[in-house]
Amino acid sequence: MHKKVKVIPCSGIGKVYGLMAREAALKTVHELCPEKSETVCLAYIVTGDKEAKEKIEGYDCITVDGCPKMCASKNVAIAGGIIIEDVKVLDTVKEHKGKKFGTPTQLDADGEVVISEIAAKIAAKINKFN
Amino acid sequence: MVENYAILPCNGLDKCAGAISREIAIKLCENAKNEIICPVFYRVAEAKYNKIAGEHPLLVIDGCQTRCASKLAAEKNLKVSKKITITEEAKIHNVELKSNLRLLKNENALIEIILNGLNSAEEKAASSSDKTNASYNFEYETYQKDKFLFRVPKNPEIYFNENDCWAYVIGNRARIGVTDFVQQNLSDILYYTPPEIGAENDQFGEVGEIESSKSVIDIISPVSGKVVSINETLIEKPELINENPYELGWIAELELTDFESDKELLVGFDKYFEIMKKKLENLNA
Amino acid sequence: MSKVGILSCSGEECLGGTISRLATRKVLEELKFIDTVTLCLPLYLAGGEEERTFAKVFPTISVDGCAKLCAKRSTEKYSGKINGSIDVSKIIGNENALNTKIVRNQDLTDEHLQMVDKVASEIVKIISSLPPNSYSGKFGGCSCGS
Amino acid sequence: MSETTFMGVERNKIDWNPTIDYTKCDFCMECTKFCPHQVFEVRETENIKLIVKNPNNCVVFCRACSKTCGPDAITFPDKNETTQKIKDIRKEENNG
Repeated sequence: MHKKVKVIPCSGIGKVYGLMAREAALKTVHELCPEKSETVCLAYIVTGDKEAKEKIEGYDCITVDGCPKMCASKNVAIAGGIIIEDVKVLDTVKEHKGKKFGTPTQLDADGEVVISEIAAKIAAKINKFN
Repeated sequence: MVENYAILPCNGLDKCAGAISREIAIKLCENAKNEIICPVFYRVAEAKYNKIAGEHPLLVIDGCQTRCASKLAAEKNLKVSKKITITEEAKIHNVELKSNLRLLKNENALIEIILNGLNSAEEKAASSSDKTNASYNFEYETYQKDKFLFRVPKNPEIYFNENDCWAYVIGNRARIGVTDFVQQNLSDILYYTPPEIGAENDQFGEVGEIESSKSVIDIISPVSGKVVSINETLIEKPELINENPYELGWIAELELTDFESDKELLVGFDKYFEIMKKKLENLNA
Repeated sequence: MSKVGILSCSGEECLGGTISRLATRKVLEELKFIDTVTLCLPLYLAGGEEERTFAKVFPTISVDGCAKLCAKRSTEKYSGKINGSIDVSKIIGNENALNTKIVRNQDLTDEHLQMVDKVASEIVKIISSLPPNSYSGKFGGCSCGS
Repeated sequence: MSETTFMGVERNKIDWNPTIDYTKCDFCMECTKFCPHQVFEVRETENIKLIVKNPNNCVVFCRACSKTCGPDAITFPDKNETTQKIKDIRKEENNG
């Protein structure tokens, strides 16, 4: 398979978990798996434009969501992407009880640690798939 | 059995306890209008079973502590009304389970005991008009602050304390939980520590704890009584409290000990709605 | 002054998205004389009742990273109206906005942070220009009638 | 957040707030960090660096700060006694 896996975070702007989703996804596509993965603007997908749909319909996607509302996952599904994994930031956050991760603007050191863990999980999935 | 249950057995094929779960489910369906949810078929025919599970209270039968049936129920977001675990029942009734997969004398005896237990518990519950498990039909009033919505159920059987916890009282039982005020303030709830089943609890005693990255709060029971069940789904999915703390996000059920006296210090919808609004205004200042 | 909602595209593909996001956060966190609430764009389609109701009741502006104007168009689609909009690419230039190499927070230089400031001040300008009474009395979002 | 009444009773008539045992307290300030109601006050320059400044801000029946206390230096009144007291005051006020 030559098609790149699409890694799409929710990028929620109200809570740190949204930034964590975003940073984990971007770390994956820019740093860990630039050859095998890329991202697509979630905001673009939700416009419902024909071109936007073409970017995602039928592609393997990994969504990264910051909260249980699962916006990235739901929107990618609506747009016709094939979700091979829906990553939940909170699953990894739960393993770091009591820590603070930063703000929706900027991550703290602990936030960076957690997004690296999440990015590693996403990368492992991508590598397994390709 | 009095209620018509949807029954989800684990049906584990490789353990004696699993075989017992299956047999109990079958027997329960022979005797009443209960319906079985096949855990294997559920994975492929979700719609069919979601309908059954939505219409009836759900009885989950786990064979062993792996609790596959419970996990399946949690995964599918089902509200569990009643739950039994065969290995635990075996322990209680002093029946030793071996590795045989066919049901022999011992196993059949245990099945009889469990079935009898279920029936008598049901009758007892019915006579005390236990309908807390019946499906909800709450009507909500909503208050909006910024983009946040705060719902409060208007049902007259729901009482509140000023610690933002509610009790839905039917007969001698109450289901309790927190209000939207709590879940909105906490934001994403990550951990739920349930109270101990069987614990005797005074009014305003702590019945568990919920925690987000912002804070941890004690759940302060509006009523006194014995904890008879907890919302086990929350252990895996505490976010259900954020979704709706009055329905899928309920915390525990208590058998009431002195509700008439408890009531003195509780308020109904009208009063609580005002209290909540005032708290929200104060938060602003 | 009533609250104002800001919807940012927060796009992941290029620098414009990151700038839109950071400028929006800056207005929210640092420029407190303006009472703002950020709204989560993807929540619209995922059924975010709170976000949609807010945008219907309160004045809302959009901040987009590029000329595709996803935030603006989505808001119009799901909440009916928009009280102001910003296209970051018009402020920082198309080339900058569409830079796909520099997207993560950690890659931003002082030059980029200045862009954030510039966009933030544009957001403030737009909010300040909203007619003060355009939204008064709209706080009846509460169904209790009070 | 300071409500003036709790369950219809004036807040200052209800004895519910944390008591700090200074023989145990190590001034780690975890309780202060935790409590959102400004019940405690930090006094950096004094010997006793932590006091209960606003006892009536304390949420009646909330004991959460005591759980953050490593040395177990925070105690609260007996909950049942407080409940009874509230009931008594309410009765009194209703009769009077």
